[in-house]
Amino acid sequence: MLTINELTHSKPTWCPGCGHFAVLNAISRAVIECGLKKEETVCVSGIGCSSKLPEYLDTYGFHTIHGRSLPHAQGVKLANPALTVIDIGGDGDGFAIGCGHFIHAARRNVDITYILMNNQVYSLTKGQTSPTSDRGFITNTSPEGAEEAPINVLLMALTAGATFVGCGFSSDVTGLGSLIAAAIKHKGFSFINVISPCVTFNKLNTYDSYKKQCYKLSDISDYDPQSYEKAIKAALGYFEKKPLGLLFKTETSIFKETHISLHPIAPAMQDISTPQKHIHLMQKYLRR
Amino acid sequence: MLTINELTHSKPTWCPGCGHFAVLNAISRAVIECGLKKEETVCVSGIGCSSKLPEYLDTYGFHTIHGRSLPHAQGVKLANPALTVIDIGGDGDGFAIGCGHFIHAARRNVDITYILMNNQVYSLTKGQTSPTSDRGFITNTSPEGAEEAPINVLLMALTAGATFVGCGFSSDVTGLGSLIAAAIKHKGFSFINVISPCVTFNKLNTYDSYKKQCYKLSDISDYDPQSYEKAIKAALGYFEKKPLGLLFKTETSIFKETHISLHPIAPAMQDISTPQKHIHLMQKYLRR
Amino acid sequence: MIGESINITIGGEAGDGILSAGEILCKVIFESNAGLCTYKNFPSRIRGGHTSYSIRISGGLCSTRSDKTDILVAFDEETFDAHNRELKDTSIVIYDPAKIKNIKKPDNCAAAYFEMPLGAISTQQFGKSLYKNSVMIGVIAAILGMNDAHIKKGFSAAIESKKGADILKINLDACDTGINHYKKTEGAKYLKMPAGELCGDNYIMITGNEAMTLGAIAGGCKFIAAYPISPATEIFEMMCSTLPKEGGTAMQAEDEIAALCAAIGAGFAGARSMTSTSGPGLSLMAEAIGLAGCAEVPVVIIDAQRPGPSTGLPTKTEQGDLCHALFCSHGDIPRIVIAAADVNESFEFAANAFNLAEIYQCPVILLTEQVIAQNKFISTAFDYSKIEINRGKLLSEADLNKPGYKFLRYEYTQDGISPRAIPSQKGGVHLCNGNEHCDTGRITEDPELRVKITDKRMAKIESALSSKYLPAPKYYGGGNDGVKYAIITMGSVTAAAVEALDIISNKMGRIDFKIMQLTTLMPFCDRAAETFISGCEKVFVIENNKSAQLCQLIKMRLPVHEKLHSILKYDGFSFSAAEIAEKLMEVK
Amino acid sequence: MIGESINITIGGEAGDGILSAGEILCKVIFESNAGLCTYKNFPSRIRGGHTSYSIRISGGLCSTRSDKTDILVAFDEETFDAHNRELKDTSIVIYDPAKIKNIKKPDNCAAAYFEMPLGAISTQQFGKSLYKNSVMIGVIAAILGMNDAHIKKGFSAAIESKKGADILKINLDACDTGINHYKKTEGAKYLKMPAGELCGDNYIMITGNEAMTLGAIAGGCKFIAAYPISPATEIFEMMCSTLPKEGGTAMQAEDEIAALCAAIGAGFAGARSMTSTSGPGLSLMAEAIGLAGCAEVPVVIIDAQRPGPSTGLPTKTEQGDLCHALFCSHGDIPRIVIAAADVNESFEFAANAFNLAEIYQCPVILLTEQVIAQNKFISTAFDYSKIEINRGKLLSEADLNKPGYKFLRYEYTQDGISPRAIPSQKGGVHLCNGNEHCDTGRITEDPELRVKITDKRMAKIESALSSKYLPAPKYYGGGNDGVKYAIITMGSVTAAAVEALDIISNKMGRIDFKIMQLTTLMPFCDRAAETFISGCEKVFVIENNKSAQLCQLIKMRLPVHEKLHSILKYDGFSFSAAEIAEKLMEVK
Ligand SMILES: Cc1ncc(C[n+]2csc(CCOP(=O)(O)OP(=O)(O)O)c2C)c(N)n1
Ligand SMILES: Cc1ncc(C[n+]2csc(CCOP(=O)(O)OP(=O)(O)O)c2C)c(N)n1
Ligand code: SF4
Ligand code: SF4
Ligand SMILES: [Mg+2]
Ligand SMILES: [Mg+2]
Repeated sequence: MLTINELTHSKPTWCPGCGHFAVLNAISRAVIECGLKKEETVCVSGIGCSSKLPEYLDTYGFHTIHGRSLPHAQGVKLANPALTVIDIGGDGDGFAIGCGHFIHAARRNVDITYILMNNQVYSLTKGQTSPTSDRGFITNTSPEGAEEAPINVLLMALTAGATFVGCGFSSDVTGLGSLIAAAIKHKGFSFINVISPCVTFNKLNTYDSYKKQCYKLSDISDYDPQSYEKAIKAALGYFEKKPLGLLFKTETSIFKETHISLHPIAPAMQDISTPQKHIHLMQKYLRR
Repeated sequence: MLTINELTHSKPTWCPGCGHFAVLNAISRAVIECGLKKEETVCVSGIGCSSKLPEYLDTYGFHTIHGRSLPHAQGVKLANPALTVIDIGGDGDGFAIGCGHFIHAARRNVDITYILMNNQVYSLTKGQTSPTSDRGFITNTSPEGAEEAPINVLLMALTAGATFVGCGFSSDVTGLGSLIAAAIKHKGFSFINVISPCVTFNKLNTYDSYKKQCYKLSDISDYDPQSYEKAIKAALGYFEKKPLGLLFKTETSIFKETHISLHPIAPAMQDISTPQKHIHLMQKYLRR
Repeated sequence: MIGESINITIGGEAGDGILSAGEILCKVIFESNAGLCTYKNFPSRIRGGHTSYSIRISGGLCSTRSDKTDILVAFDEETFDAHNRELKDTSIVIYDPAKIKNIKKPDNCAAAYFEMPLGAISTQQFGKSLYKNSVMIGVIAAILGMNDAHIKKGFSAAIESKKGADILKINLDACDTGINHYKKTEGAKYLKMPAGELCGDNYIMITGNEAMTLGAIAGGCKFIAAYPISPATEIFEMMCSTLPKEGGTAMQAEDEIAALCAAIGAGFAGARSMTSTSGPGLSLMAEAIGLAGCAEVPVVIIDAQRPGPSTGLPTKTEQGDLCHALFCSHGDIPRIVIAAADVNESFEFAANAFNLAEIYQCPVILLTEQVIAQNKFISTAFDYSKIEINRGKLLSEADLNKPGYKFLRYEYTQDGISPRAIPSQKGGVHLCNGNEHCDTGRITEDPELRVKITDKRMAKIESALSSKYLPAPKYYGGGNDGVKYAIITMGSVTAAAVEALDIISNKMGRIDFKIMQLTTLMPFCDRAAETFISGCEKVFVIENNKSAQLCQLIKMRLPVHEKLHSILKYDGFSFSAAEIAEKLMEVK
Repeated sequence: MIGESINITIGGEAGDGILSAGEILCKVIFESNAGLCTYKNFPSRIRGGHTSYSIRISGGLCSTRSDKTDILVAFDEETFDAHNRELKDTSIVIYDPAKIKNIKKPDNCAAAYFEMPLGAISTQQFGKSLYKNSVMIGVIAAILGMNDAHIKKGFSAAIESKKGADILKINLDACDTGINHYKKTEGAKYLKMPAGELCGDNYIMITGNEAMTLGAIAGGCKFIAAYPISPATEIFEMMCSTLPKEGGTAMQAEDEIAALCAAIGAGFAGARSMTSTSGPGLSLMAEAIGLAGCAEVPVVIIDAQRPGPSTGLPTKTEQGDLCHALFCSHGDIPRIVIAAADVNESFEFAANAFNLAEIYQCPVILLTEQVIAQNKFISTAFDYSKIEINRGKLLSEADLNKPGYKFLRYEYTQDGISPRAIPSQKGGVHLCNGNEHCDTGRITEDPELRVKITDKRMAKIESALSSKYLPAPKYYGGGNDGVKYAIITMGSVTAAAVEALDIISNKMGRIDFKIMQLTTLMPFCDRAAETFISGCEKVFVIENNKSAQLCQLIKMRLPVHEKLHSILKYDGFSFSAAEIAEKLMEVK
């Protein structure tokens, strides 16, 4: 079994106290818990403080471009379904420029895990309003306070058809680790919103303020993550009370499921050395 | 008052029976009902059969590029809030390539009206699966039937924070006309999903099949469009039963509201002939 | 050389079923051992609007349209407006009076006109007008004296499997009716069908898009992600139905950015991977193209060009994406840009594009054009045995784990190509990166490493120049010595230019032109172009766009500005040989 | 000519507060009537990592960095690694031992080293190390013999309004402490502060991004939509706080495509409108740039360049977006591309970009670079009285409704410019269109109209060449006659090249170089470049990128390939004058 140390590539350059450390740690724990190998794990990201995570993880990785990690991650997985693909990114990356891709990844239900490192601010660009920023949040681009309705990412994920929706918090690495492990094990598109405070650019939403808003779904006696309705309800309350744990999980067929089961050898692993194999495709263009 | 004739620019090139005719007609009726002038109305669109609508309407218009009509429409409105801006487009345009823009337009709450001409297929490109296509829908790009979960556009609009959400049907021009008029009158981002059959490329979802699925919200005695919860519930049922009429409406401040009220002259209308007017901005860079 | 050819043009409204009639006719002609190419002209709308389908028939192979028509079939008046200028004294015009009140004739033209109530005949005989097109095919068959067996075979190839034997029979009857009707027509004129020279079973009839798709699959493509767009949609559609059976997979993306990014993801994961698009999509892909270049991920982008700018003319043709393909994306990346001129090149270049992408670990943009992509051509069958697969420096797990070997994904090498490993391979674990990185793939901001990796990355362009998979220029026309005038083309213009030289030599006896077709635009082979041009007095760069993009590229590479003369066309149509010949015949 | 200058470099970790110390120091220097420019070097991370802030001080104006350092202040060991090569025999090195164990000294350098426990002094005196930077400023002030009044004014300008008088007082005390500490240091060395020549109140200290913003607002910009990205973010941030007060409005878009599209929407609606971005954003905008070109909507795009490809090096500098700016987007569109070299041009070109956009009804791309955008420069105050507003053929409602006048939005005209109306205007109702259209704006697929509108659209490029709002090339160095060597630059390279000529003439007495700075890249003025080059033996094109993009552009226009020699730099840093001089001094 791997150790956290073996999974560590180099020292993160995040600010001391940054919530993202916990996500890195939790992902490593989950990889270990799931018994994955380095070479069968791929960590894909966009651009942002959060998106630097694959730089520090010693698995296969792809540090792509801003907002487009999900299409890349789906391409990786579809090319080789045997890989475990973990996609991570920030709220700007995933819900501003990447918002459309998120919706489509969720509804497509490719079997990948997407972890949002949500600090409600654009950090790497030094503090602008993000799509998850609270109304009234003052930044250099919203000197009078943000006017837009913040995106409720949990509700959005449920609306878009994600088949696994969870919510974690950087101050609970253990809980986060097992939530991520469950997401990895889930067959289908799994989404985890991680409340991951930016200690440098977000003085409105802090560890303390978050702590006051959070509650554990496991503490709700009649909560049932198989109930879409209950999940919607819990998600609707997100701005007031943040539900930690597994919100929703359902099993349905994944994208290209029949293809994957019919073709045990993945597209990326097929022998392509004999073009002649495909000559039959030309037949129908020949004279009869 | 304008007449439909005066609002008509030329003969549409849509296939006979296309649902889009009704939308054109209903928009004209709504423009008339709202007492708008040609020159203060702007109709913006993307690319698609649906997006050709502004070609046939004799108001100001902008036939932009595929999937980007909403950003253009918001730019028009913010530059000149005195204009009435109606944005129209298809389900591919608005919810595939344009999906992110839709979410952000809704949460930004610029005072424009967005009409989705939803035929659950890409028509102008001759019939491929669209993000609103039913599961199992067979097209050239989904020969085994569409696998993705269709987007529930009503639920998506509510999730994203649209302040006016309605649903119309091309076979009821009158109802659609008044719904559009109400949307135009609404202060904020209004969204109308119009079920607008494509008689050429969608043989699965037809006038007849739709008719069987539709019901009028006005027939539901305790329906209250001010209730977000009821709206969510009605929207959740969309795939089985399609609610026609006004789903949801709420009043909240629109994007840049304070700015608009503080500056009665619109950005586009300001006198810009004296650059010197802005010299005070250079002051702070001078030596003290 | 295309000897005698016959051009048939059928015009009407889209709803008139012209497209399927054209397809049947093509199959009949194919059976006759003749060569053909089509030229479809249709508006960007689903029904209505003037549409035409032209088929040029020649004894041997033929791959460029004619702008004269021997047989014009008109279902509507607009057909006259659009095609009258194509008529000549020997032309035969058939028109169905149903929708035609005015027959507009061109001045001073002795073409023969025959009124044929095709729809009415069909209704009278078969109860509905549906079969008017088969009646029409009969009329054409009569004019050309087509062979009965060919007609039967052609119809059955087109109809039987799709619609069954009964429908086939009615259509054949309708065709017979047409033949008989024409033969009984007073003063009926006849033309000679070119004698088919393409005997044997080594011929195919195929569109450029189909050829590209076959080429990509032969080249080992196992993943496509794309978004529908004219005129590239058919590639993706065919992939959707075909690739899964060949072990690959196809994903309809939410937009072109996602399409290319998914393809890049798959390329990184080790699948030969591609996307297909047209101008607007290629524009959207600029950033991701830069990523593939920076992160050194193999990926193939097929761009079926249509006239821009912006949405432009979605159903017409142009060569206007060249500059964007060559120069798009901020910063400097290695990329390869090649352009196919016909169905054979479509097949071959598509297959080799994947070799180039994997060997040079960079994006390869393969250009085609609507006129090639969506038209049918008869061609010799594609030679699958000539396709080689070369995966470049992709290491095996054994290579990766050789004792003492340390894998560095972006190892600084002389040729600029680094060893490559793919996820799942032990010993190859690495980070693929669009941020500037060092040899391991991890971020660096060190100025010296930045220079080192940039030099490495860009060295690949030079390396690629000597690759056997990179399409070499092709030459046509006069030999090198003493030829005064040079012509440079790319893509579809080539065939028209080649035929233009025939016209010129036939008409004027001039043989002072020679042609170089540029197949690879990036990297640009200065030496080849220079050698070709040197000694010539004038160079004509003929291209289908407004701003002379190919000419600009040549100028950028070679100081031959004064010699260069552009012949441009940008009305949405491809060049015809006659058009080019006319321009060149003026050259002194 | 920059006479004597002093270069101060402060290095440490980002958390060391180097940035704000640098800003205070700049204000002090500004008060002394000296000129300055800064050179910030920081990693793409928020805390930690080596950071440096250099300030070059000269008597008069100065706008390019020095690569020698007179005073080096080191808070960490990496400062030595990064800056040792900048030291000379007369340099003074101050280091705080707190984080430094090893003092790495360059070989053969007589620089003087002084250990100064800046943090410790602060803690000892004021209870916390927070004031170490003010102590440090004191040390520098002592070395340079800075004037007390200037120090007071500078500190108070930087601190008072933000932090209040008490904090100001402590900082001034800390500075005093530094001064005294240094003065008491054994063997203390002193340098001469350049005598400030910039008297009077007509000077400003400003960054390129700030200058751009002021220029845009002066030019009548009333709408911006943008997405944050280094190094352009400050433009948008300043617009967000400023524009609403000036009657305009700012919108943070969800991405760069939306940003440009919203700006195009606002431009169509009649507001002078813009977006600001860097390479990755510009790449994403390719399709919308094509739309603005096709639909003829005025819009300004400011691109603050950083090193690509892809995400590249977000906090460094480069000139690598030129080719993309010139050629991006499928099909042919008219566009204007201009490049600013300093804060003055940033202001002026930004203002005029809006005139050009409205007159020629096309996208205008204004290039700047990180090194200009994010550094401070002292400059003469901007001349607002020189800014004119010209809205081109934008009609008034009265014009539109003149009896007998029929408004056609895309009227075919000789100069390619059509009359324009904006929504709300009676009589101007029209359709703006990215599909190919006729003069009314409605879709057409007619080949003749297609040619007509394309010719019209593209004629604007030629028309723009004679515009007085289009920046003209600038010339420096030797007159035209007998000068053997020509240098061509754009943007930030210019100032370095100009100073390089001074160095060469000082060192070698050579005056055989002359410089042309290209300010407008598209449309390209062949005549100007040709005239400049003709008669010269060699032309050196100096640019901050790998693939010699400017050089490629020149080759495309003029057959002077053999004369052209590229001097390139692509390590993320801008050229220094000395570097260029060194290369040029070898020229024979
Ligand atoms: C196309 C593009 N646009 C903009 C940027 C600049 N950019 C880099 S990171 C970032 C936002 C980061 O915010 P988020 O995703 O929330 O991550 P965080 O830094 O907060 O963890 C932006 C806008 C970019 N790199 N590429
Ligand atoms: C960037 C870009 N990608 C693709 C296209 C091709 N395209 C044109 S319309 C369309 C889809 C139209 O579907 P929809 O929006 O649902 O409209 P409908 O035709 O069904 O009314 C597509 C994919 C394009 N014009 N531009
Ligand atoms: S700026 Fe914020 S998000 Fe970025 S590393 Fe620092 S604390 Fe973390
Ligand atoms: S193809 Fe469909 S959407 Fe398009 S015009 Fe015809 S019926 Fe309407
Ligand atoms: Mg964030
Ligand atoms: Mg549709």
